Order: sequence, then structure tokens, then C-alpha cells
Amino acid sequence: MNIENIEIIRIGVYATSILLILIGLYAVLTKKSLIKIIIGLSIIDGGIHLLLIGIGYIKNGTAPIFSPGFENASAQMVDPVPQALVLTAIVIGFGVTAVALALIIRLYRHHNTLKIDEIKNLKW
Amino acid sequence: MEIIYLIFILFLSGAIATFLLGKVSKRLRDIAFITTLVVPSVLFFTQINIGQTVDFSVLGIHLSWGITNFSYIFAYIVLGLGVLAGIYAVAAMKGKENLGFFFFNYILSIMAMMGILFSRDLISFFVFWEIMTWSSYLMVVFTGKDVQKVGIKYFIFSAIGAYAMLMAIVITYSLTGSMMISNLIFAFPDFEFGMQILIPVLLLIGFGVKSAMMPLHVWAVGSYSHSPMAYTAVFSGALSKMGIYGMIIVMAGLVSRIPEGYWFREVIAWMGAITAVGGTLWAVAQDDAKKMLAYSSVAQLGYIIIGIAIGTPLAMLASLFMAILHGMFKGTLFMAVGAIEKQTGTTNFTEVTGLIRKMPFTFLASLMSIIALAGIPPLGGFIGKWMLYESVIGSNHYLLIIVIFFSSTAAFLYCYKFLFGFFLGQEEKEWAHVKEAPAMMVVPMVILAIGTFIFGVFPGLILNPIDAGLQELGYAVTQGRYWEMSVLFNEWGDTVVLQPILYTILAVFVFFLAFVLTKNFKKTRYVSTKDISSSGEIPKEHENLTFSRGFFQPFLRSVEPLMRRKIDPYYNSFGRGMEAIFDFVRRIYTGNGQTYALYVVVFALLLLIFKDRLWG
Amino acid sequence: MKKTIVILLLAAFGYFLAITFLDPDFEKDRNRNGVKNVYLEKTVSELKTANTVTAIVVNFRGFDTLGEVTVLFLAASALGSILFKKRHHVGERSITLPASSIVSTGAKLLFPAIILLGVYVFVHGHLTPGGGFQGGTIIATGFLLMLISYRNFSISHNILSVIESLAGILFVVIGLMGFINGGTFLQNFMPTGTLNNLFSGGIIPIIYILVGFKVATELTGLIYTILHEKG
Amino acid sequence: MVGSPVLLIAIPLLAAFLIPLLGIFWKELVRIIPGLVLGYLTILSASLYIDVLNTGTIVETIAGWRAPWGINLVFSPLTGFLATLMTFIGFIIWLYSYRFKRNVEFEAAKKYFIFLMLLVAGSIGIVITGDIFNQFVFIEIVGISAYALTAFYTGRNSAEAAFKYLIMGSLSASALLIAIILIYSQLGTLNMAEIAANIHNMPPQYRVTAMIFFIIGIGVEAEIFPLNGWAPDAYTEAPGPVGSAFAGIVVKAGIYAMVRMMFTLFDISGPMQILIIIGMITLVVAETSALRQVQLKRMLAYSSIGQMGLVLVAFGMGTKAGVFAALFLMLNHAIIKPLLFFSGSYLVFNSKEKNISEMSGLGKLMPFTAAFFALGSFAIVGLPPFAGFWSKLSVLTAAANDGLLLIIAIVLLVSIVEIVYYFRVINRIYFFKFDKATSVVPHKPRVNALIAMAILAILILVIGFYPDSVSEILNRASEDLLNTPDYIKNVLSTGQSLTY
Repeated sequence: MNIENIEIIRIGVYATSILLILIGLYAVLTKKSLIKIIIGLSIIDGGIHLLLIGIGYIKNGTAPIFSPGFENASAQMVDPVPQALVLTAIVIGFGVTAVALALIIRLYRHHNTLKIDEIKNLKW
Repeated sequence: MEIIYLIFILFLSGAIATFLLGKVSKRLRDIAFITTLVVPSVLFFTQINIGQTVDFSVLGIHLSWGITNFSYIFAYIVLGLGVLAGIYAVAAMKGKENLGFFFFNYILSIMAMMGILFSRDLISFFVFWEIMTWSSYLMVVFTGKDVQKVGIKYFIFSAIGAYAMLMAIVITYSLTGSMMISNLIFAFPDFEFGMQILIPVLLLIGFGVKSAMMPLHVWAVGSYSHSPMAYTAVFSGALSKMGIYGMIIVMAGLVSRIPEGYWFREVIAWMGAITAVGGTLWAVAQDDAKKMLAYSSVAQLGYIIIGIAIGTPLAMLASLFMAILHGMFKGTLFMAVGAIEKQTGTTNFTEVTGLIRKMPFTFLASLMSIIALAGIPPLGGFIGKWMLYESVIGSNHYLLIIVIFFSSTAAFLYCYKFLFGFFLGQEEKEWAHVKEAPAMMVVPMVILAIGTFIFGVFPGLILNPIDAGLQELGYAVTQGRYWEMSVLFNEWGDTVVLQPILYTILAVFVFFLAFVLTKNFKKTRYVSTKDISSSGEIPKEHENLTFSRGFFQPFLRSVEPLMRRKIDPYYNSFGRGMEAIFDFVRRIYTGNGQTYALYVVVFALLLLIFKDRLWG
Repeated sequence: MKKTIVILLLAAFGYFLAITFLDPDFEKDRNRNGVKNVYLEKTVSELKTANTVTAIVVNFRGFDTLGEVTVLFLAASALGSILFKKRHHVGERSITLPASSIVSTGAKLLFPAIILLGVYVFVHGHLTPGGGFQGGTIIATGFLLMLISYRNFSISHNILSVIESLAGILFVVIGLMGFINGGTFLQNFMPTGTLNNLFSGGIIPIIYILVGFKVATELTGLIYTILHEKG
Repeated sequence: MVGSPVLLIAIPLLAAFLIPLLGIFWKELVRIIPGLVLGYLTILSASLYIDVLNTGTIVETIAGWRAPWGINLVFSPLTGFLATLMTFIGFIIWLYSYRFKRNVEFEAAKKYFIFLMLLVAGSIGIVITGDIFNQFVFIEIVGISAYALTAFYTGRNSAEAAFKYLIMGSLSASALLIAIILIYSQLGTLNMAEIAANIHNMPPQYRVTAMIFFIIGIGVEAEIFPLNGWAPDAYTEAPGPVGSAFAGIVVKAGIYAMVRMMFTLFDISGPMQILIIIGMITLVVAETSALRQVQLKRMLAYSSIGQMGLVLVAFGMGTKAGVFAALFLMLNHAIIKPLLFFSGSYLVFNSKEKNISEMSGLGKLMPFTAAFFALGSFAIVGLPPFAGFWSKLSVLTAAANDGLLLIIAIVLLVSIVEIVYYFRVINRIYFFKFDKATSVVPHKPRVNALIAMAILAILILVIGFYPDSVSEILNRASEDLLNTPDYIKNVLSTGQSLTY
């Protein structure tokens, strides 16, 4: 592979993740259903996690795991830090989503609807 | 320990003790209250020397307390009136709920006023100023009547004033690096032009509110008439003088030292004149004694402001003299109204009549105070007014003097109304049972009334300290020179030897009093209200013969165009407009979570668009 | 209308993201000698952990992981608190359709295998791609499978919460033991062994196993709570 | 040496995991342990703080790796001050709510205390951590506990409030992650000190973009203007003590994160127009919105937001006087607002619809609560001689020194609005007649609640009468914030951790 191809891969990853963020934002900003809004948030999260992974990419990189006999292969390894971060970020995103879903159940119990514009008892 | 600290600690601990004792025993509470007022006053007059200071620092700002000749004048008003009205209050407020709270605030406001007089730096000044404001506010709302309207109005205006002042204070600090008042006065002529205008304007707004200067007076009437009368005596008599105190410092210390000062003087003088005229006219129109006196206070403060604005030594003397006298006679009048209210339950002229025999001492005190208020010799008010006229004419404000004359004359109307409405006229059956107020209420009134008389006869007793105080502000040593200019007052200030003319006036007065009190009284036949015949007709039972209804209608009709210009509605509609705008603003918070999410994105976008300007 | 505005806004937003991330300069000036190289080097030389990601997650940035575990714990508690009802009764399961026998039999068959896989993944977290989170999630899917296959399948909430608490407590206690032994929180105080052995990496595998337990129980608890919620 | 900063985080987490276990044995432990933990944290934090003032910043490494590699905790005059304040307020809140939900199910009470403790721990974490990703994790801990606490009452609209909070919270978390990505991709590190040392090597366009995403990411917790839509709802719907925890603890952490980011991370010196502009807008919008509120807690919420706007303005001046004023404001607000929420909760509790108009005459029936509320109101609007005055004065003098006359004028005008709405309430509770139709028969506050309120009230009076009691602390803290080189040096030079 030559350099241009690598750039294309990298930019492709970035572009995809930006696109995911925008799609998620679109869902959050326009969809009326609470569930869809949460899905939108998850999509944003997904995009950001992809972006985070993407910045660790290096040309011809390998996984940052040392196998027997390859103890000195660190130069070829991709950046492990974003991977560790993304692990944490995913779990946190998961926790938030779980709480959000529970809140939606509560909201449905209380308002008998999932439309966000009908749930505004609190305002001004 | 410094005696200055001790005074404040005594006040503070006394206030708390009074409040707490109120939960235990009423008698102890009253005793604690009076003690707390008297002891620091005695300490003040005996132990404090002029020029003695204490210095300390707070948050790295150097502060200093000490009394000057000038503030000593005001201390007379504050402590004198404070103690007398305090004694009066104990009797007047007897049996009311929450008295501990009342006394607590009373002491705090006296303390705050003393603090203002002690402050030699702007921060202490402001701190005490605010303590005075909120403690007096709590007094205004104490009765719980019209709290939302009157109380809030008072506090809003006070806050506007206080914050205008605070702004001036912080600007001063940034310009001079010091909070000392003397440094401000010293450095003021070197400030740049904008600041030379801004700082006095802001300070004058602050002081103008407390001294009820015309466009800022709207709180005064409601507050004066709503707080308990025992406190209003202090409120109108002493507390409003703090505005005067500050105003004098600004006018004499700052404004007189810059070329543009001339315009300040003219504007303030005219505002004072408008205040005087407006206050007088509205006082005439009132049927409620409290409101009438409140408007009258506004008017009187207007005169004082005119004097300050004119700024000649004689005018200053006049203003300060009137300030002290006003504290005395207006204090008495408010106390008298309080006594009437306590005894009859109302303060409306149209309801109460013929109390002269029922409450003779109250009448006497009121009579003397009214004479002083109207400016009739030999009581003190006359001298103040005379000096004021003279100074206004002497400084070539001829238009102004016409206005002042007009309002002084109009003031006679309400003075008469007060006397007639309550004390003269026919006795109504309804008030047959009314008795004189308790001695504890009468004595302070009488003392103050007699004081008015004494100061009217011996003006030098006050004018000399005032003179000394004015020297502190940079006025030349006058030592009687200025009031000697008046034909009437030759050497009165200096010597206690009375001139023949004074003897004459005094003799007439004494004779009149003797006539009223002895001979004439005995020969008077008291008849019931309906025991008259008017043009041969005998009035029926239901016919209203009370003359105090619709007093001065023709006069009021003729000045109606002047009175139509009320400023209240403008403030009210401004307030409503602001509330409407604010109500609109809070609709930003739509309550829709999605909109909030949109805000996040829009905010991000805005920041990103202007990102080149964000750094640094 | 609103959608158009939103699309325009997002287009602008996307433009700014794009000029940031798609700019060729974004790669050019990057600092490639950051902490990464140190991590790769020290993982082998000092921690003797094959999987650098695991080393980072558990050791270098172990504090994050503690926080992350707390987030999960919080989420599980929050779920219970948010869905808490005054009348404390175990609600009917929302899913009322019985699973077909193929599913239920298959589930029975798969369950041990899934659990085993999960355990393998978190035990070998320091050697292979995987670890506590991944393994815990796998185990939770096993329970999810059982829960949707068998209507009567129930797990004692108490046991779950005891395991969950114990795992969390042990995590902190191990951290504190490092604090007592080595001077810093979460510091390794056990022999590190040799690279690529199961027993290597000092406290890393232990913590990761605890994380595995915690994640597994918490996720199961989450699923259980939501399944028993009647909407 | 009494301990180490890491215990400030580890102990509450340990206790949080322990509580469910211990609750099985003795239910009362669930209430007691958080109090013990928070009390211990207060003592620990205070003693560490005294050490720090005497000997200098403590940098605590974690897992034995020195600064840029491992995560580190920085306990400096600034962060120590905030951590001590937070633990103290947390303890007071515990004291106030010790008997909270006494009659309700054990499960609910258990969760309440766990969330409360983790809320405090997370906020401390935000303050003392030296690593941006770690800060993100703590922000999320705070966030999730806050969502759960907001939605605590099942009967009300609380889920709605929590949901709005959650949407904004997760959007901001995403923004924060983008910022972290940008920083990491350009500088290859997550350590604040290392970032601060290298920030000028980062190309400006990425630097500013990262800063923007940071502002959005932290702005939700810091309640800056367009990002604070959740706040009034959450404050209103959350239980009373939680509102005070938001106002006294969480916001402070958010503000700290924001200014640490601006001052240290991005090493901006001099005035920061963006903070001033955002702060002014926040202040004006919030205070004007507060004017016409019907509900007391909502009013307090807007007031709290407004105060935070003022804090940002003061920080934005970038001078030592400005920072001093801002920290002073934060301190006062952290003491006064909980007092207002505490006493306000009881007032709300005794009115049927939570409306201010239904609190007529409660002052006579519950004298202490009403007096505390009045004291708090006096203090927060800045009436001397109470605590709030001195902070307002410092803000104004700081602004005057920078010649920001317009800002002084606006702040003072807004203060008048503030006075109006606070005094409306005071008038209502003191000088109106009690009305049985709208109020319920008063529930008198319990002793522990009264003690909690009294402690705060005494603090207000002490600071009010003797502001110099805290000025030294605040001076040290503001010097610490402004001294970025020392921060970098302290963090990066710490090889081995401290021993004890």
C-alpha cells in the first residue's frame, strides 16, 4: 500500500466518524421519540469512539499485544492509549444509556407518551 | 479597648440581648432596650473626643473610624432622637407582637447611623449604610400592611441608591487605591473629566434616595406612613438626615472643587425646590396625618437640599440648622400622630376631631412643632428658613426664591390642617372616652418641643457646633459672622443676652400661651357637635358637620395642574415593563429537552464561528 | 422547516469538524512520541503484561478503571432507584411470550459455554485481546439468554449485589494494599512473573478478574431490573 | 503526614461498595457510614490542606508512575481549598438529611446516601485530578449520580428533569471527548501539566477548537448560559438537600474544571473575554428569569446559576484580584446556597403546591427555619455585614481595577433584581398572614437539620463580620491558580510518590 491509500483509509475513518456524529445529532435534534433520541446519543458516542480509535492508527500497525518472540515489536504497534480510553468511554456511555432507558420507562409511566414535546411540565 | 469599638459592641450585644430577652420577660426587654440606647449615648457624649480615630484593615483595605466636628452635629440628632423616640416606643408599642424584633431593628438602625457618622472610609460607610437600610426596611414592613408594595418599593429605591454609591466607591478605589474619604476629596480635582462627573452623580443618587430628593422620593411617603410611628420619628427625623450628611460631603468636598460644580449646584437646587413644592402640595391634599407628615418631611428635606446645593456658608448653616430642627419637630409630630393613633385607632383628619381637651400635652407639643414647622418665630424653624431665604437671595437665585416662598406659604395650609383636624373643631361623641397618652409617650414629645423652642431662642447653641463642623469641610472660620448678617439676629449666636426684639416676640408668645391656657380656657363653654344653629337652622343628627372633610379644595383645584405630574406611574410602568421583559426572557427555557440540545449545538457553532477571537 | 434548519446547522457543524480532523496538517504536526512509547516499553519490561491495552487500563490508568467500575455500579443502582416503586413487589416479566423449545434447549446448551468463554476472556485479559469488561459482558449475555428463554429463570438479587459489592471492595482494597506496600494507590505489589504466562503481570489479572465479576453481575442486574419492569 | 489525597476518592468508593453489603446486617449503618466517611474526608482534607499551606503542593501519583505516564492527583492550595470546602458541605448535607426518608423504604434511603457520597467523591475527583481523561470519568460519575438523585422522587416530574439533564450531560460528555481526542492526537499526552507545558506547540486552530469543545463539555456542569436548561428543572425536582449539593458542590467542580482548563491547560493569561461574555449573559439571563418564578426552589436555582455567571466574570478578568473575588464568591455561595436550600426545602415542604405565594406567614410558625432563610437571602444578595457582601465587593473592586465600568453597572442592576425576588419571599414568609388553605400544618425541622443550618449560618456570620478569616486562604488559592509554571514544575518533577 502506498501513502495515499493510507491517507484515504485514515480520512475515511475520520469522515465516517464525523458523519456518525452528525447523524446522531440529527436524531437527537429532530426525532420526537425519546427512544430515538437515546439512539441518537448512542450513535454520537459510536462516532466519537471511532474517532478516538482512529487517532491511534499508524501505518501497517499491529495490535499492541506482545506475542512470544515479538517483544521488541513496539515500533510497529498502534497507539494503545486510545484503545484503553475507548474501553472506558464505551462503558461510561453504556452506563448513561442504561440510566436514560430507565428514565424513559419512568417517563412513560408518568406521561403515558414517549413524545418529547409533550413532556414539558417543567419550564420557564 | 478602644471606646469606639465598645460603643458598637454595646449596641450590637444590646440589640441581641433585647431580642433574646423578649422571649423571656417583657419588662427586662424594655429595660435592656432603653439601657442599650442610653449607655452608648452617654459614652459617646462623654468619652469620645473629636479627632480620635481607630484604624484597622479588612481584606487588605485600610479602614478608619473616628468622629469629626461635622459628624458630631448629626450625632446629636441621631442619639437625641434615638433615645427619646426609644422611650416613646416602649410605651407606644406596648402590647404589640414581635416587639423583640422591633427593638432589635431599632437599635441596629441607630447603631448603623452612628456607624455612618463614625466612618472615615467608604467601605465602613457603605456597610453601615446598608445595615441602616435593611434594618429600616424591616421596620417599614413590620406592621405587615401593603408589604409587597411599600416595602419592596423602599428597598428597591434604597438598593438603587446604595448600588450607585457602591459603584462610585469601587471606582474611587480603583482610581486612588484607597477607601479613605479624605483621599477621595484630596484626589478628586485630579480625576479625569468623566470621573469627575460620574462619581458625584452616583453618590448623589445614593444620598438623594435617602433624603427623598425629587425623582427618587417615591418610596418615602409609603415607608414613613407604614412603619410604626415610634420608628418613623427616627426614620424621618434622623435616618433621612444621613442622606443629607452624605450629600453635604459630596457637595462641599467634591462638587465645589471642580469647575463643573456650578451646574451640579443649579440642578440639585432645582430638584430640591421641586421636592419642596411637590411635597408641600401633596401634603396639603392628604387626609391622613401620617401621609401628610410624610409628604411634609419630603418637602422639608427639599429645603435642606436647596441649602446644600446653594453651598454658601450661610446656606450650609441654614441647611444644617434646619436638619436638626426638622429632626426635632418632625419627630415630635410623628410621635404625636402615633399617640393619637394609639388612643383613637385612626390617624385620619376626617374622623378624629376635638382632641384638644382630651390630649392637652400632645396638643401642646404638636402646636409648638407645627409653629416650628411653619417657620413662625420664635421657634426654631423660623431661623432656619430665614437664613435659607437670605442665602438663596444672596446667591442671586431669584426664580428659586419665588418657588420657595410659594411652597412655604402653602405649608401653612397643612400645618393648620393638622392642628385643626385633630385638636380643634367640635368634639365627637365617638372620641369622648379618649385619654391623654401615657407619660412615657408624652414626655419625649414635650422635651423635643421645648427643645425646638430653646433652639429657636438661642440658635447659637446649635449654630456654633455647626459652624465648627463646617470648618471641617473647608469653609472658612465664620464664628457667627454669617448669621450676624441677618438684621434680625444680631449677635444672637454669640451672646445669650437677648435683644429687645426677641424679648418682644417672646413676651407675645408667652402671653399668648398664658391666654390660651388660663383665661380663655376657663370661659369656654363646651357644647356637643350638634348644639349650634347655622343661619337659624338647627342641624339634624345625620348631617355631617366635620369641617375637616375636603379641606382646601379650592386651593387644590387651582394647583391641580402642578400635582397632575406624578412620577409614580412612570416608575410603576417601568417596573411592569421590566417584569414583562424578564418574563419574556425566561421563555428561553422552553422546557423541551430537544430545544436544550439544540442550544448546545448552536452554542458550539457560535463558538466555532467566532473561534479566531477567542484566544487570549 | 425545523429539519432544514437542523440540517443546515449540522452542515455547518460538520464543516468545522471536517476542517479540524480532515486537514492533512492534523497528522503532520502530531506528537508521536508521547506517553505511548513509554507504555509499550514499560509494559514489557516492568509489568510483564503482554496486552499493553490491559496494562494501561488496569495499571497505568487504573484509576480511570476504578471510576469506570463506579460508573457501572452507579448505573445499576440508579436503575434500581429510578424504577423503584413504592409497593415493593417483583413485577411480572414484560416478555410474556414463552420461547420456543429450540431456543430454550439451545440456551441451556449454550449457557455453560458462554460462561466459560466469558471467564476465559477475563482471565486471559492480560495476555490476549479481551479482559474484564469484555468477559463480563459475555457472561451477562449468557444470563440474558437464559432470562429470555426461561420465563421463570430468576437470579437472587442479593447474591448479585453481594458479588458486585465484594468485587468492588476488593478492587479498592487491592489498590489500597498497593498504597500501603508500594506507596501509591494501585501500585503493583506482587511478583510480575514472566511475560506471556498466565501468572504474570502482578495485580493486573487479579484486578481484571474482579472487574470481570463486577461487570458481569452488574450487567446481569441491569438486564434483570429492566426485564422485570412493567412499562 | 496524615494520609494522602487518593484516600479522598478511594474511601468513598470503598464505602459505596460496602454499603449494600453492610445494609444487610444493620440498616442504620446505611445512614451512618456515609456520614462517617464524609466526616473523615472533611478531617483528612482539612489536615492535608493545612499541610499543603505549610509545605507546598502535594502531588500524588497513582500506580507508581510519575506524572505524564500515570494519573496523578494534585492537592494544591487551590484544589485543597475546594476539596475541603466540598467535603465539608457534603458532610453538612449528610447531617441535614440524616433522617431523610426515614419512614420510607430502606432501599430508597440506601441509594440516596450512596449517590450523595459518590456525588461528593466525584466532585472532589474533578478538582484534584491532574489528568483530563480522568476528569472526564469523574464528570460522568458526578453526572450519573446527579441524574439518579434528580429522578429520586418517583411521584413527581423528576424523571423529566433528569432526562433533560441527561441529554445535555451526554452531549457535553461527547464534546469533552472530542476535546480530549484533539489534545491527545496533537500532544500525545493526557496529563494536564504536560499539556500545559506543550500547549504552545499545538497548532492554533486545533488549540482553539479543543478549547471550544472543552467549554461545551464542562459548561453543562458549570451551568453556563445556553447549557443550563437542565439546571432549574433538576434543582426544583431533586430532593432539597440534593439541590444544595448541586449548588454547593457540583457547580463548583464544574467551574473549577473550566477555569483550570482556561488558566492552566491552555495557559491563557490576561483577561478572557469569552469567560466574561458568557458569565455576563449567564448572570443576566438567570437573574432576570428568577424574578418571576412561582416556585421557590426554581427561583433558588436561577439565582444559583446567576451567581455562577458572576464567578465566571470574576475569573475572566484574569487578574489576581479577579480570581480572589471569584474564589471568595464560590466559597460564599457554597455556604449560603445550601442554607437557602435547606431552609427553603422546609418552607416548600409546608406549602401545598411548592409555590412562594403559599408560604404566607410561615415565619411565625417556624421561626428558626425562616430566620435562616432570611439570613441566607440577606447574605446572598450581598447586604453587609453578611458574607455575600465582601465577595461582591471584591468582584466589583476587581472589575473597577480593570476599568470594566459597564460590567459593574450591569452586576449592580442585576443585584437589584436579585434583591426584589428574595425580598418578595422574605416578605411573604414573615409579614403575611398564615393561610391554612394553602399551607399545611408546619413540619418543624428536625434537630439534625437545624444543627446543619446553624453551622452554615454561623459561618456566614463569621465570614461576614471577619472576612479576613478566609482572605489568606483565598489569596494562596488564587496565586496557585495563576501560577502555571509552578503547577507544571510540581507535577512533572514528582518522581516517586510521597511516603507516610
